[in-house]
Amino acid sequence: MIHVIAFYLFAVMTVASGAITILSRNPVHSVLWLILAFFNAAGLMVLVGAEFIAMLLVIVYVGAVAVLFLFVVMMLDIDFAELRAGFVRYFPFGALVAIVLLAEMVLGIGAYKAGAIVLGTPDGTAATPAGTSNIQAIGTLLYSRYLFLFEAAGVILLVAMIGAIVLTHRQRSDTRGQNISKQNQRRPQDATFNVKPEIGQGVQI
Amino acid sequence: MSILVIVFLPLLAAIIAGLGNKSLGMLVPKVLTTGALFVACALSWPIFISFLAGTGEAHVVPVLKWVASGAFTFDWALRVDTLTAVMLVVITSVSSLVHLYSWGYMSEEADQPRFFAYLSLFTFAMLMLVTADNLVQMFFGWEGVGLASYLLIGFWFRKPSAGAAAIKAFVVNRVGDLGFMLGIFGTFLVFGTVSIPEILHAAPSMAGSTIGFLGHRFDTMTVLCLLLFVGAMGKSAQLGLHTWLPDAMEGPTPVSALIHAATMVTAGVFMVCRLSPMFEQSTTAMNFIAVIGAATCFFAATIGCTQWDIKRVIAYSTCSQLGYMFFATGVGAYGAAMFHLFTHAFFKALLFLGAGSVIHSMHHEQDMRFYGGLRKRIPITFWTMTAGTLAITGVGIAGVAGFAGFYSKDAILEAAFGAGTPAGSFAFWMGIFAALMTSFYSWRLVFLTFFGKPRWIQSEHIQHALHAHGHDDHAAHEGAGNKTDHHPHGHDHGDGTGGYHPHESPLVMLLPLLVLSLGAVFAGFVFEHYFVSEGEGPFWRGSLVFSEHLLHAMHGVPLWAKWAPFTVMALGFLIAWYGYIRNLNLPKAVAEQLGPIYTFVYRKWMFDELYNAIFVKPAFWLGKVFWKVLDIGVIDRFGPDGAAAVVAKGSTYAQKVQSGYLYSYALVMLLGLVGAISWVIAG
Amino acid sequence: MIGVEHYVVVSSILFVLGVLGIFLNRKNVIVILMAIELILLAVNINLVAFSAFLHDLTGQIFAMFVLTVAAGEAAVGLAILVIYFRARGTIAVDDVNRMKG
Amino acid sequence: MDWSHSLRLIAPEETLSIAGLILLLIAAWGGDKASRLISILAVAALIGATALVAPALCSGAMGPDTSAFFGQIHADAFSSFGKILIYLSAAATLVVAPTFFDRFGAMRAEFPILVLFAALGSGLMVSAGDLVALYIGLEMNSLAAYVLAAFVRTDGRSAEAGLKYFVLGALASGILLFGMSLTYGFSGTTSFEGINAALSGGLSHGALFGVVFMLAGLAFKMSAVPFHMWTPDVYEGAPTPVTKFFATSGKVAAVGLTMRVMLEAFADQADAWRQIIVFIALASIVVGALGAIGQKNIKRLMAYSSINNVGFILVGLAAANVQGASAMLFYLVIYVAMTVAGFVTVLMLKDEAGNPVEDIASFAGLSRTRPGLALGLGLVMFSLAGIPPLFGFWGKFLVFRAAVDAGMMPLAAIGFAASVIGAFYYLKIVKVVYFDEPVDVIKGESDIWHKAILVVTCLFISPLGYLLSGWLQGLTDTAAAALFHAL
Amino acid sequence: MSGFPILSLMLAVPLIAALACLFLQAKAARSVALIATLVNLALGVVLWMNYDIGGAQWQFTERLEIFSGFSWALGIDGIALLLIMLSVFLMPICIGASHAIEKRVGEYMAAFLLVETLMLGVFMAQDIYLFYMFFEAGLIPMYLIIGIWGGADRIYASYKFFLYTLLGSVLMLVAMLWMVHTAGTTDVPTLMAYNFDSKAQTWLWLAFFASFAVKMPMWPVHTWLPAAHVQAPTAGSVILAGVLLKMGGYGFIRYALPMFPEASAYFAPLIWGLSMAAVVITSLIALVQSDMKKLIAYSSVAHMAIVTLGLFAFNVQGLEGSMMVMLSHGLVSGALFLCVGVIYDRLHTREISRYGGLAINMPRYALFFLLFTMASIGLPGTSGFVGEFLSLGGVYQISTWAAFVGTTGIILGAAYMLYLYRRVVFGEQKNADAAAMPDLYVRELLMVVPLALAVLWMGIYPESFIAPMRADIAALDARLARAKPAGDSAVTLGKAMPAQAQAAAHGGSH
Repeated sequence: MIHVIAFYLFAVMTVASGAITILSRNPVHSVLWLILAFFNAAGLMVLVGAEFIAMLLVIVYVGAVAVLFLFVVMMLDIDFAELRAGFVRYFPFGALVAIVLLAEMVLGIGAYKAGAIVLGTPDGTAATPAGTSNIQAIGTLLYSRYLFLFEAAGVILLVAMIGAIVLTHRQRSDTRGQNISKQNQRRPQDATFNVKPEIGQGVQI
Repeated sequence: MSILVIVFLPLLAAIIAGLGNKSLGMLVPKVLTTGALFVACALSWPIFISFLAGTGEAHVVPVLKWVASGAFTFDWALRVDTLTAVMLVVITSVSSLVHLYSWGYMSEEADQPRFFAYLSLFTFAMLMLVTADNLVQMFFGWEGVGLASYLLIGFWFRKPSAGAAAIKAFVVNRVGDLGFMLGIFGTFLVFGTVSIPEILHAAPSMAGSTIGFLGHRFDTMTVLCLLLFVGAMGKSAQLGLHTWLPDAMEGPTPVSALIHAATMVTAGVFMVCRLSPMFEQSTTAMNFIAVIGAATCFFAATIGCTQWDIKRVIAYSTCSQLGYMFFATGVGAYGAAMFHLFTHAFFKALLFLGAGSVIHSMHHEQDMRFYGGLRKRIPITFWTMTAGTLAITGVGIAGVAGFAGFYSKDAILEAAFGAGTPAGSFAFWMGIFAALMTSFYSWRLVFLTFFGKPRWIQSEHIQHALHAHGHDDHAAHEGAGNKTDHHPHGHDHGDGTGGYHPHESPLVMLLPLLVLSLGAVFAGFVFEHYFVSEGEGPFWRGSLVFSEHLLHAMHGVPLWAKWAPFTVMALGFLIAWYGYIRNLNLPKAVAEQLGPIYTFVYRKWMFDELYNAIFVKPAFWLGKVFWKVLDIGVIDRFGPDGAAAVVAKGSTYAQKVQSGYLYSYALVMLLGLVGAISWVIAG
Repeated sequence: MIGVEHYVVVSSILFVLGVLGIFLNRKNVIVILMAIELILLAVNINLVAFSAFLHDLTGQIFAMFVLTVAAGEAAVGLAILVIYFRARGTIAVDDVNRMKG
Repeated sequence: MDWSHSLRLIAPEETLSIAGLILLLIAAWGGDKASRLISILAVAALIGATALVAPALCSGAMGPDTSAFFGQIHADAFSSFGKILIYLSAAATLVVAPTFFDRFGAMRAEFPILVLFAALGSGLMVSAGDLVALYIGLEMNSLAAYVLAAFVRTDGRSAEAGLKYFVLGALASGILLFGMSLTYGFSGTTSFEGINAALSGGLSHGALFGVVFMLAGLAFKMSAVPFHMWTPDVYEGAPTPVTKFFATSGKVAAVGLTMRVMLEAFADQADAWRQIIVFIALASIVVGALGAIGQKNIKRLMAYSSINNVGFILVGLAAANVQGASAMLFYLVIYVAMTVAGFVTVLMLKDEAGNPVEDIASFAGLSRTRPGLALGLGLVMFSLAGIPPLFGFWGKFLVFRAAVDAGMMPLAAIGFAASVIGAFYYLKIVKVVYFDEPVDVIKGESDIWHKAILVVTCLFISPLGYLLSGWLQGLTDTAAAALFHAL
Repeated sequence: MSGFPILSLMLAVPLIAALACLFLQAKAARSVALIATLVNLALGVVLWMNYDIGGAQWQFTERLEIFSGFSWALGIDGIALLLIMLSVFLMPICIGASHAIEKRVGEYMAAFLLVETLMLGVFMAQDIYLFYMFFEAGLIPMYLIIGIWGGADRIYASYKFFLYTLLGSVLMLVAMLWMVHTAGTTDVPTLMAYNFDSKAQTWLWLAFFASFAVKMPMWPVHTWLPAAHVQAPTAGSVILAGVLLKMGGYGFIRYALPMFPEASAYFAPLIWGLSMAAVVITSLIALVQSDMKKLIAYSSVAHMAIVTLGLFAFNVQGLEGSMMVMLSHGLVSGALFLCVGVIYDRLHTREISRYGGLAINMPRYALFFLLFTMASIGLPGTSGFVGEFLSLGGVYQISTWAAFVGTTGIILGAAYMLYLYRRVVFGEQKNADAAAMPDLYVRELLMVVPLALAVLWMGIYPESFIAPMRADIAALDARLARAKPAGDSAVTLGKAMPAQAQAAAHGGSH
């Protein structure tokens, strides 16, 4: 029973905060509602026993992605007063299409009534071994069966990193950075020298 | 193989004269072509005489392979038999004389080589026609003479009317050729060959069979004969397809004499005679021919009575005489038809050449209203033309002697009467009536031209000649040169001559006239025996259908029928005399009395207007409609241009959808997704 | 009892919300990026739910990869947004239409 | 699981990733000054990788021996074929890119590296044997692509292109992922063979949804209608070498991946998705052609042209058999050659100052000022229009032959008829170049490499290409057989 | 000659010359093009001389399996031989007629030489796909010729030409694909003997029809032709009318008829109907044209309708007649376009009303123009007659209606051609500039005289042309025999039945 109540609580909260995310006028609010949606979704995942993914969701999203969003929102220095949350003119049509899509998905997949969904039968190669925890089973799989893809995912992150840097990194000419090695290499004889200026003449530097 | 020379010498001369054109000078082409024709003529008469004598053998001289497509084979070959021989002498004689005549008539023309080349070309084509051994070669000649006719009518091409007349002649002839071609196709279909002897041989076996044509079934031989006859109608200017012939008078007068009187227009008659065994198989076709011939004979004569242009009168006369020939064939009197063809060639050529001589002397004035009293000024022309008139009106006493037309025309009328069929009777009465009118208009022509007082003072041509000496545009306007050796005298001398004194034509022109007069006077008397009388059978020797029975019937016609032609001839003469010598106001009064009928006849039964309204104008109108409305307005508009417009519209839409906005892109994707899902759910 | 259907419904709703977020918003590109995160969340819920009900860990592994990629995607997306803002001085969706047709 | 075997099979990927990492270090060390060196090295790496994959194609590798990492990666002849195309066109991109970026001062050391990783991702896409691998490859390619599209930071159009590509790409990958999740749920597995086996008894509605959603996501990558909307904008906005990269490597990867998914994972369910493919194919042909008419920008026109061409390629997919797959591959080869030639020509079209000229009207009378370039452009256009005897015809011919042999006459007839609409806009370019009076805008000179690539590709698409048809047919047949044999 | 790849050589000569012309200066390009076409003409004569009449059906065959999916298979029969001769004969004349071309001569010559290669390829191809490629590829150079060197409205014309014909032929390709799939071979002779299912024939035939009808062109898909002709340069019109239109007829005779006899018979009434409409409608349209080239273009449509009538007559006469019409029309319409070109070069207008009285200052021109006019209207003794006569005679045996309406073409043809001739050559000299035009130059005579001689040769001794194709036509006729529709004009022997009964009995045939 608790299970059911918890599910509905999380589900409703997820959906609601998701909806507010896209409807909110202020992007900052949107980010915050998005975080809430993620929290609740994590709750849903916990309910089915996927603790690791749930925690990962919270850590990755709340810890990294959402913060990144906030950061950008702040950085871009957008005049929020100007950003009214207007809707496109064919909102009714778009909404209708979306509702049709939803109805088709729910009805079509068979999720409208319990037991209508007949899932496939896995071959068992990735089943949780008896007696191991969720996190341990995932780890085992990840570093054996999915090792190559795991590495490839690393490359993706690398690409994303290169991409983000290459796009946003600017060589600014109006800033002067500190060059420590240059400072350290600097010797007195390079920096000072004696001159004997004659009267009436300037010093050649 | 003199036939080869006869046929191809004119061609050779034509090619040399034509291609050499002016580079050969004036004389060489003339000598070349005329010489060629005289050689051909000289070679033709022996052949004819050999057939007269009964020593000639029908034979075929192969020349060259032509077409062999499956069973459809026909070669170039020259066939000589009695029928051909008759035509050979007619063609070569008249042609050579016309060539000679043209030396004088065309002497002021700058383009003489071209003219003579055309004339010789025509002669070649005509010879090919008459020597044809198969229908296709006949068709070759048929079209060849059409081409030459076109070229000669359009000889004075600067005159718009000449160009128009040339086209008219060609196109109207083509209408007939349509029938001829279909006839040939049908003949091939039925007989599996286009060789004339084979067809004629097989024709009787097809009696009673039927054939499909344009979705219906008809009697085979009727269909074939009628189709072929349509061709003959076109070439021989029979009622309905006659409209080109009067206009063809735009050509130089020698051309009219040669082509539009003596030879080409008789090709239809020749063809019917040549194919007479076929025609004999279809009573319907025969009756049709008889009726058409008779109707033409009558109809053309009526018009001839009203025309003022000297050449047109003769042209309608020709038309009318061709009608005689056709109804003769229609009643089965092929010999008579050929006889009339033969005699007619001489006297009609004579009349035309005589008219040419008149025109020549009258400075290209052709309106008889501006003639008068020429008898004394151009006496030789007068006498020769009188001979021609006597011949055409058929003066003669039965059983004694007569001019050429007397024998042939009487034979035809007797045959028509003797045939005893309704069509024959109709033809007879029409023929009698036409004979009356023939006599009237022929004498009317003579009286208007040669008798009475000179009236040429009002003639523009004469005025021109008197005053416009040295006007450069004159030649261009008239076409034929005008530098005649007349003596301008300035003003009216009070005698209606306006000071203009016509001169007799030069000898080269008079010579042919005299020779032809001989033909007009004696041809009937000399050859009657062979063509239509007892000698007929042996003479033709199967080259056309000879009916002993009809010959008997001809001899057995009642006396009144025998004398009727003579009577009406005399009557016509008297009316003409009264109207144009005695009481000059009568014709006008009669014309006024008749009112619309006169106008109707004078306007040539309105055929030109009718054809203009139902063929020419609609053709141009339809052409415009098909072009502007159908091609551009419908096919292009809904076809390529329409498709292009649809594509352009689609392109605009495609670009409009590509609005640049992210959300519309997303929406399109979503729609695609929903659409695909809906599709799979529904499916 | 809560079956897999419930999760599928939740994820479907989230998915549709995400899609709606993309094409209904016309003022702010950042919200669109968040809508994308919502879609990915929906996918993750689906994967995890299926994984759990199938007793097969592949789904969870998959979800992990999705998370990883989503993080990278967010980074790249925001970076593009930043340079776009620098170049144009706006992030209004309505203004992102210099190229069209 | 034999790790060493697997590692051997992914030697090209290893080469590329290691090369990428090393080059990244060089880039960090040498900065943008080293970009030329890095480009050269990257090209070398790509060519090396090509050399490594070629044997698999030549030997016609297929079957279990080619499957690495538990079937997640198939290093068979098919993937080899795709990778060769991808790597070579990526190398061509790198060859022509520097001169273009130098104009903007935008040549960065990271560019070759990103291209390298994008090519790596593309390679993974065509060799994926598992939904997860598919996703990883796809995203590796996509993330690099987003960045590349926006690579000229100072150009507003480039940024806009990146943004649009990113947003829509993310949406598409979301749709694809949702489809994959459904497929996973209803089949219980993520491996293609497993899915095919699990679904062989028939598709439940849920699995059907999975197919449709995945198809939608894949269609986006291929820029097939109605998921094509990003293409014109991105092609126009992205730097030209990048556009060229998208139109070649990206297209090969997307099509190859789609073939993998459709012909391996859903091979037995062809009847369920064939009609959608037919629709997409025809819609792509028509919309691509319609959209192209009236374009004033050559890159935009090429974008529509690529949409149009994808439609033709998909005709082969609708046949859903070896012959169709072989035809698609053949088409891809020709298409890549035509596209490379086309974009190299576009890159060579520069005004006096050396700035790229993209406005079609500026090409007027090119045939008189630059006959060689005009000839190349003309060849490409007629070839794209599929007019024989240019090689472009043969691609269309093969896919339609496959369709006809599979009994899809109406598809072939409509498709061919629609190709006439396409001919319209290709003709327009020829018209501008050959018929119009010269405006004499194009004056810039190009380096030898551009010319070399242009000459080679033009020779390939010229009728001489048919001389290679026998050899190529053998290769595509092997590759297609490998695809079907992977099961 | 056996073994020597003379056909490939004939394809290669112009192709190589075309490539050379691309890099040559104007003057050199002209000479190269002329030499190349003359060499090809010489090769053509050699080909004709060595063609063994009554020998094997396919001669000079070559086969190289160097492509996948199709092969380089060449070979000719009598029908192809004649059309090849027509092509190689017209090409030097076209090159000569391009004297007025001043701009981009090298490219122009290259385009023309390319056209020669491609059209020869069409007639030589023994592989159905190879045929298609040649057939279709011809569009490219023609598109360029019309578009670059054409008249004022050339863009529209070139597009219309290209897209119209392309649309027609792509459908044919679909049919070819199916045929090859079904028959399992791309070899044309094999396909010609293959019996396709008669139901499939229906749509296959329609697909081929779509292509050939546009190419012919048949009414109502003819509208590209006037546009293309009017805008194309003189030589372009010559080659377009002279040879390219013949590809449609060749297509029917080589593909549609032998491969789909039943369908051909089934659709014959359609062909007759369209042809009849074409004869009447386009002739009437030609009558009202004020543009010389347009007039001749429309007349081409009418003449091609005679070709289709003959082709679908299902007998030897019709087929041979059609071939003769094609050959003759190739010469005559080419010559007529040359004639137009001659005066166009002098006065730069095609308006008929600007001319007049040319017989005065251009008598030689008038002569040749007359000859070709007469040939065009099928005067016996010229080439036009033999073909027209045979094909109409052929079709008469099967449909009197078609023959009747088709034969009206001789009336209408005479009307519009003579009307044209009258307006241009007859009459007064209305314009001083037209009156000042010089007569034919030697260069022009060199082009016109061979055509004139050929026209007369073909009219007087057509055996030279019928003989090579006789056996092939007979073979085709035999192939068609099984499907031959019953003619409506069949003779019923014996005593006449009542007309009504007969009509009822045969009512079904209409």
